[in-house]
Amino acid sequence: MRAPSPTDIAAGEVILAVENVSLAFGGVKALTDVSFDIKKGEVRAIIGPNGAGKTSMLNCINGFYHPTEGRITFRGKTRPKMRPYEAAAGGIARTFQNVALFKGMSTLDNIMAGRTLKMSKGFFWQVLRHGPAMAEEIEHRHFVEEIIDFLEIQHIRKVPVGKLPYGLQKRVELGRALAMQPEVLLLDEPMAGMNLEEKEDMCRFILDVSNQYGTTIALIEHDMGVVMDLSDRVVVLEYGRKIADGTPDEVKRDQAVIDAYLGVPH
Amino acid sequence: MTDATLTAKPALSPQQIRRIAWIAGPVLLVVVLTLLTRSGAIGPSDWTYKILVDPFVTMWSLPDLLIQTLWEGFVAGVLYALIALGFVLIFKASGVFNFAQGIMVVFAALSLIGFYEILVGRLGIPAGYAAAMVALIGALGIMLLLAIAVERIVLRPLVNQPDIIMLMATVGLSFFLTGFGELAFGGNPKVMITSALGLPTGSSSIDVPGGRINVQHLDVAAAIIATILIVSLGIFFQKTRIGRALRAVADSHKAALSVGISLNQIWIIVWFTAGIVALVTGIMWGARSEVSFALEVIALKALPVLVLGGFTSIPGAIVGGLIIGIGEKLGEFYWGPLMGGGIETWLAYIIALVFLLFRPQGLFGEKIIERI
Amino acid sequence: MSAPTHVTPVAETAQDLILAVNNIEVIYDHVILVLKGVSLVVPRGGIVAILGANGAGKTTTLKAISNLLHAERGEVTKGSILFEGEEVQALSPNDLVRRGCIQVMEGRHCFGHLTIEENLLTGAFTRRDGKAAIRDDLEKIYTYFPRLKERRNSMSGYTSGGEQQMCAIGRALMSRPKMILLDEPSMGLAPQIVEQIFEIVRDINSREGVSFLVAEQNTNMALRYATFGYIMETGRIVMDGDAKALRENEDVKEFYLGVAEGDKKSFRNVKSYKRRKRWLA
Amino acid sequence: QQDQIIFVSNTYRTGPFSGSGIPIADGTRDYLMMLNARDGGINGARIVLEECETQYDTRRSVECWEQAKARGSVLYAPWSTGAALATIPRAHIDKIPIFAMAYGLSPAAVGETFPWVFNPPMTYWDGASIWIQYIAQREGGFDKLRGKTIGLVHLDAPFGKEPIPVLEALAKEHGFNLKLYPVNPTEMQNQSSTWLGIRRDRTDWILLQGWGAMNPTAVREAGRAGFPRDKLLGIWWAGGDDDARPAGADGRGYLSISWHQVGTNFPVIQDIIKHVVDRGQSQSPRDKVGENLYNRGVYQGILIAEAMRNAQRLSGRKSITGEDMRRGLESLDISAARWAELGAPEFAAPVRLTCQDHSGHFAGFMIQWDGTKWGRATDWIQPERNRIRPLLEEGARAYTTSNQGWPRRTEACDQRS
Amino acid sequence: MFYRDAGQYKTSYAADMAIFPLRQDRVGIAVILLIAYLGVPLLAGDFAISTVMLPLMALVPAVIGLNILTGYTGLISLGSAGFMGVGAYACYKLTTLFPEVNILVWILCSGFFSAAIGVVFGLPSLRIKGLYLAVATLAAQFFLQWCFVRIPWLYNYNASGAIEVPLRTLFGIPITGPTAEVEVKYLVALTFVVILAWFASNLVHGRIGRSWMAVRDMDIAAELMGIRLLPTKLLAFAVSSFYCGVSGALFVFIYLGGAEAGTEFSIRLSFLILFAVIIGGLGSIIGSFFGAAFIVGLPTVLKFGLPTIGIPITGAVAEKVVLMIIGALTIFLLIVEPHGLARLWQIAKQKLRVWPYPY
Ligand SMILES: Nc1ncnc2c1ncn2[C@@H]1O[C@H](COP(=O)(O)OP(=O)(O)OP(=O)(O)O)[C@@H](O)[C@H]1O
Ligand SMILES: Nc1ncnc2c1ncn2[C@@H]1O[C@H](COP(=O)(O)OP(=O)(O)OP(=O)(O)O)[C@@H](O)[C@H]1O
Ligand SMILES: [Mg+2]
Ligand SMILES: [Mg+2]
Repeated sequence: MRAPSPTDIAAGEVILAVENVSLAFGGVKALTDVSFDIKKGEVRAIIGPNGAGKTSMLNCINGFYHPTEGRITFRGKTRPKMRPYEAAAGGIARTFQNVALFKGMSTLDNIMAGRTLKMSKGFFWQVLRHGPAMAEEIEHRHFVEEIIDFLEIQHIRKVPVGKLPYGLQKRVELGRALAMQPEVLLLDEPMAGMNLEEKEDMCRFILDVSNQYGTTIALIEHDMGVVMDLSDRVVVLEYGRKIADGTPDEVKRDQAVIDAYLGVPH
Repeated sequence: MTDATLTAKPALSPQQIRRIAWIAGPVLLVVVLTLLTRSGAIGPSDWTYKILVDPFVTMWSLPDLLIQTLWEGFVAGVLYALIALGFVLIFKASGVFNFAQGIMVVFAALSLIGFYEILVGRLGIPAGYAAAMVALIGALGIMLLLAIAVERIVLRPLVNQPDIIMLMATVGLSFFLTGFGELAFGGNPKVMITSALGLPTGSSSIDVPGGRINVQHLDVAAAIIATILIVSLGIFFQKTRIGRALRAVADSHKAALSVGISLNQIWIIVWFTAGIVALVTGIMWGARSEVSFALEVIALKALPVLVLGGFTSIPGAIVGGLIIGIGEKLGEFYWGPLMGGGIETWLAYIIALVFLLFRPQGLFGEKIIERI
Repeated sequence: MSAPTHVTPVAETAQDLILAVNNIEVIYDHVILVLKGVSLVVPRGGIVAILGANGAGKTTTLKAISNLLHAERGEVTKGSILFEGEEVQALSPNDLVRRGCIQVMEGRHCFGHLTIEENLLTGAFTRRDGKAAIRDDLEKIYTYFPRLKERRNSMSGYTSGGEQQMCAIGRALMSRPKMILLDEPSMGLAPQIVEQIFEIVRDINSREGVSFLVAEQNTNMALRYATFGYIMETGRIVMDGDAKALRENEDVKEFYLGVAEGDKKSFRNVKSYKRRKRWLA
Repeated sequence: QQDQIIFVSNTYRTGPFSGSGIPIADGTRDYLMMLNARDGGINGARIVLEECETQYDTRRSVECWEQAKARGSVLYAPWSTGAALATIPRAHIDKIPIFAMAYGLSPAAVGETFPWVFNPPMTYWDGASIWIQYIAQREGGFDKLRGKTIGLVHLDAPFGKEPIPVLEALAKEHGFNLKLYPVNPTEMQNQSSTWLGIRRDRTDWILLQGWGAMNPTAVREAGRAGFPRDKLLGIWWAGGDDDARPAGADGRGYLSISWHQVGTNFPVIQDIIKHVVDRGQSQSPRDKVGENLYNRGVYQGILIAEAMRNAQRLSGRKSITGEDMRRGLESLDISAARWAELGAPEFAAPVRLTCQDHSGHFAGFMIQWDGTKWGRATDWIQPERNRIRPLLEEGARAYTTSNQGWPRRTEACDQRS
Repeated sequence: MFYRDAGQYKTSYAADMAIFPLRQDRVGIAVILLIAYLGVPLLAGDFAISTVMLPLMALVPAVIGLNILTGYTGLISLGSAGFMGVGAYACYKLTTLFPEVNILVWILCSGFFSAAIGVVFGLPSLRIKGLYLAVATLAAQFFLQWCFVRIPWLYNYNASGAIEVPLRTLFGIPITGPTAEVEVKYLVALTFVVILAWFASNLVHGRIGRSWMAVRDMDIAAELMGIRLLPTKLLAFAVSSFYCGVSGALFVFIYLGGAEAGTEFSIRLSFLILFAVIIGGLGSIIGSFFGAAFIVGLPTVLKFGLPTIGIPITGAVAEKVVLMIIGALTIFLLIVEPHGLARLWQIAKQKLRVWPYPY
């Protein structure tokens, strides 16, 4: 397994830059003047106490919220009022803190739904479900089966996801995001509610994705062990402000971070 | 203050600009139209004139009719609000869209008349106020029984099901009640016992500029009763512990169960209250024409009122009712003839639709939470 | 793993058990068998943890106890559940709350359209001891979770995941229960808060004698605070014992605590011998 | 096996129009049951009456047609214009005559085109003619109509729009303004804007082509709007006792067209009371017997029974078929003397149908509500047959052109009577 | 016992993605088709065909259509009857304007008119959701119904204000109009139903169907995955209205044979269709058949069936009792299985598969 070395990162280009982003809902300031960047291929962790604005940050990045101030540049392009589907088309995929799977659909269909953007055969062929449409369907099915194998969820292929236990739902959600073959993968607490073994699995999946594909990953997680082990760089938010940014070791020793978040030094 | 500080501040926020545009637009339109008609550019036979000018000219020249129209709209609005109120109560308390509210209105009114007929016709109690009151209590009893039965048989087993399933269950309920009601009371229309209940029946004419308007005492009574009902229910549900529990139940059955809110008890309370509202509605509508199963379709009119005001808001029901009532009467009266009349059937829905486009949750509805 | 034999904790005798679950079987949708004979007990004033992998049936067990299964089309088909010595299967969830057994559901379930404070107040719905007492308790919750106080007037639907979790726990505390069923309390909470929550659990437990049954993935934490633990796997209890004993067990150490051969493993070097890698192979 | 004549009759005792549907159904049923009880049927053949409930819904009416066909009914009474329209094209195929008494497709009166459809004793177009004649009488002559405004408050459905073409023609001829006030079925009980419009237009006379719950509301709204009730003229279907009664005192003076008497002072009604009602075999409450729409049901029963009698005579059989019934209807002839024989002297005008004329343009009169009951208000008024008949023929022609392949009449004309 | 998936290995994804992966299911479908095409016309009487099968066939497309909108895309609509009306009137206008073109073509084409109108009324769905949208679709229902009465051009200025279905033939055999045999009409409608159901099932199993369901289950997440909400919802509206339109044309041309559409395509019918969708099972094509059969068949069966088994009710009383039974049965069904008859069907199959073991 190849972990990117510090030099790689230094040399890496910035794929996503967040500049002076602020976000307010009425009186509530979810984010205040946050700036950081994410470089190609790295695992970037975002941590911070509850309500610090981590999820809101991800929401800004993929266009679900629009920052009240500041701007976000993705692959050199800045779009002030980006719609979520534009972000997706641009190569940003994500998972959600409160699992947001399509509850009425099976695991397979959920992951296939992640391929929607890559499918192109038109309405006419879809109606017939023969010829090109079927060929396309099979081609993507191959791809999806790869993901299913990879995530080891073969046995629940046809189970409606609403009935799956929480942990598996999170795994399916990861699968759905992977199916989009994203440039940047945003993971919002992918390991919440998992036990150790499952966390280990999840870590392995994330690392594999990062290594094999070079997919850039932004990760929100409360398990410090995971964050410290996995990430290349960490940004710490508190009350919507950035209080620290650096490698895991730097952050871990930062007094502000210890006070605000860690409680005890890890 | 220097020029620098003035220019540094953005002149107007986008919101202010929008607000100004909203006010300035119509004013400008009025000015332009006045100028155009004065100059003779558009004459009485033009479409633009007929649609944009003529109705206002009529309003101006026949103020008594305008006032009468507004009054009729007001009364209709109050009555719509009453029906909508029944829906709101149940929706607020359980997230159930009670399609059976319409038939409950008919059912309540028919039980009232049925009891009265039995009391007066079979038991020989002298017709009048006393008998009417006893019948009223009987009808309330029926509504209570109905509430209990609905809770036991329909709602309890359907806890935590999606809205649309609950909606269909109430459609099933309305089928059942329609069949049962027609079996029990017969399909014949009945005359409401208006005077026995002590409701006024006469009318007065009031002088207004340009003529006189006619006001039915019954309508005045309806407005007063509806207002009292709505205000007291509003207070009850907003300010009490039960009120909070109701809103919790509407949000999530499951979570409400888990904190120990007794859905059963709440539902009985709410359905009974809705039954009372249905009875009042039945009396008022029945007194205006007659009580028959045709009255059920009136309940459909409550739907635009409901979405306009917001499904969960008691004040919304009244405001929505008034907007729809007055809006549709004005529309039908002044613009309807241009389209061959009868636009009242859909005008209310279009008005509601237009409002919804700006506020998808209705005027007073709870915000639709979109978060991820 | 050890054989699924069930050993009743020696110290407990029937009368000081607040909760006893005897050999229950649960079926969802009339066809899906999820719990296959689960028994467990909670002594009065104890903190008992249920551990186990995803889908083991922890949540289902808790829901069976609090009678919330009906709302999900599940039913207990065998066995019995005794709360304070009485069968409770026939009771409605609100009766159970009145008797002092409340559940904090997995995945928050706050009332989205109510403010945080209103959410907390609904927790006191079954209480009859007057406004002042409720006020006091509200203040107490706010001292436990200062973050909630800051957001007290926000609709809970708009608050962050962790804030909702705190709200859900606080709401349950508001009912002054004798026993709380906690389902994954630590999920989505910052490490500090997790610690704090377990401190609160211990605090309430020791000061007010409230019993806890905690389903938790964070084995480390759970075994640190619990007195007794059960480990579930695919609908069965596969191991149980004193928290301390479990902490010492080698299997538990390796599979649940992540300390093998005395060392803490790094997540970067997860062994994946049993895992084929077919990622675009 | 006893001879029997099967008659599957549409009714609507439920739904929004049941208020009008129930008394009519009761009247017809009670009369036919009375024949069975008193005379043992018609010439010894018992009448088997099956009610098919439609709720005034076309879909169910079509189902009832199938039921009539399957049961071998000799007649189909659609009791709704929609049902009549849906079944008219099938009558000659399934050989069941359609009997739409004073409703349905008006041009169906043209027997040459519609040999299987009968709509005595008059069509809505005759009704319009009667209305205008009556107004002219009250105003003091047709020339006084010029400049007057006459409004038509009508149900916004084919039934309600039926009289419009004739009224328009009459308006042109007599120089009055015709104003239309459609009332949507969902707004039947919510007519305040309609009546505001009437007030604005200063309409002089209002014609009411309403049905079901629409009528009582209209009468009451007229009172509320201060419109003189004796200038409110209902079509015959707006003449139910339950249409006028709910308005209470406000309804006094309201007029409606009719072609038969009200009340129980006829031997035939007495017989019904004796043989059916008093034996508890009627579905009608005792006090509703003799009301206007009840008697209209009886009137229908008499016409049907007479046609059955004719059919038996023409075919020489006791159990008749639909085809026999058709011939029986075409040769229907109830003279004043026959009315008396039937126990209904002066009950209605004589009726005589021919192969050409299936409606007859028979006379009607106005009845007026005195606050508690209907009473006859005018003498007989004859519709302008010569004016209406050509219009009907034109309508029939239009029907055949829009339905290409409409068969020519092949049924022989059998006018023995 | 015969219903097992054991031993049937799928060797390709195509086989696994087939709509009926089990051999028994495929045989079952073939048998059903055979019965529908041969058994029913040969064995069932005219009465049964014309009072049960014809309305069933006419309504099934509308139920499928609404199921696509409500069951698959999660948009509740109460305007289906209005869209059916559009189809009926479009077909009437088209066939009277161009009588030489075969009526079958026009029945299909009328769907497109309905689809266009559907798209217009679907526009607000981007902003308005849930029951609010349901009420907004009522605007469509009432407005369209008003148009049918108010615009005489639509019914060719007929004095009666109604559509009269003209005689139309296929290969010289009458298929619409009074002289058409019920069996012929039935076969025509059946063919439409089979094809439309097949198309619908193809659609919902593919990419488009998945986008619809994604929007239904969680629209925000769907958008974040690159599914554009407005086009997806509008497509659902279009397809749904298309089905409703064809259904409306069939309803008038094949079943009723003439209608006073103002009252026929009323809100009542809209509710009935929604009813069928839910009873049948949201998000299930086969459920649409069950649901339609329930609403069409049950009243008729009860009304004519109860007297034949010796329960002496007829006429109005029957109607009332039937209404009560339907109401009660609906509630009962929803309690037993909120996911409708389709789910009961599935559970039955599931039990059969594991038989004789309970799980
Ligand atoms: N409503 C339901 N219908 C059908 N099956 C269900 C339902 N809820 C849960 N299950 C099944 O029951 C099993 C146990 O689920 P449960 O939620 O109790 O697990 P858990 O131990 O709490 O897991 P987690 O740690 O992920 O929360 C799972 O296999 C799940 O698929
Ligand atoms: N749509 C919204 N409207 C109002 N307030 C919001 C909205 N979205 C987020 N907030 C507020 O912004 C703050 C940050 O929320 P966010 O969800 O980003 O936190 P978080 O860092 O993800 O926390 P957690 O770790 O608990 O998930 C919270 O206080 C929340 O209440
Ligand atoms: Mg978060
Ligand atoms: Mg769980």
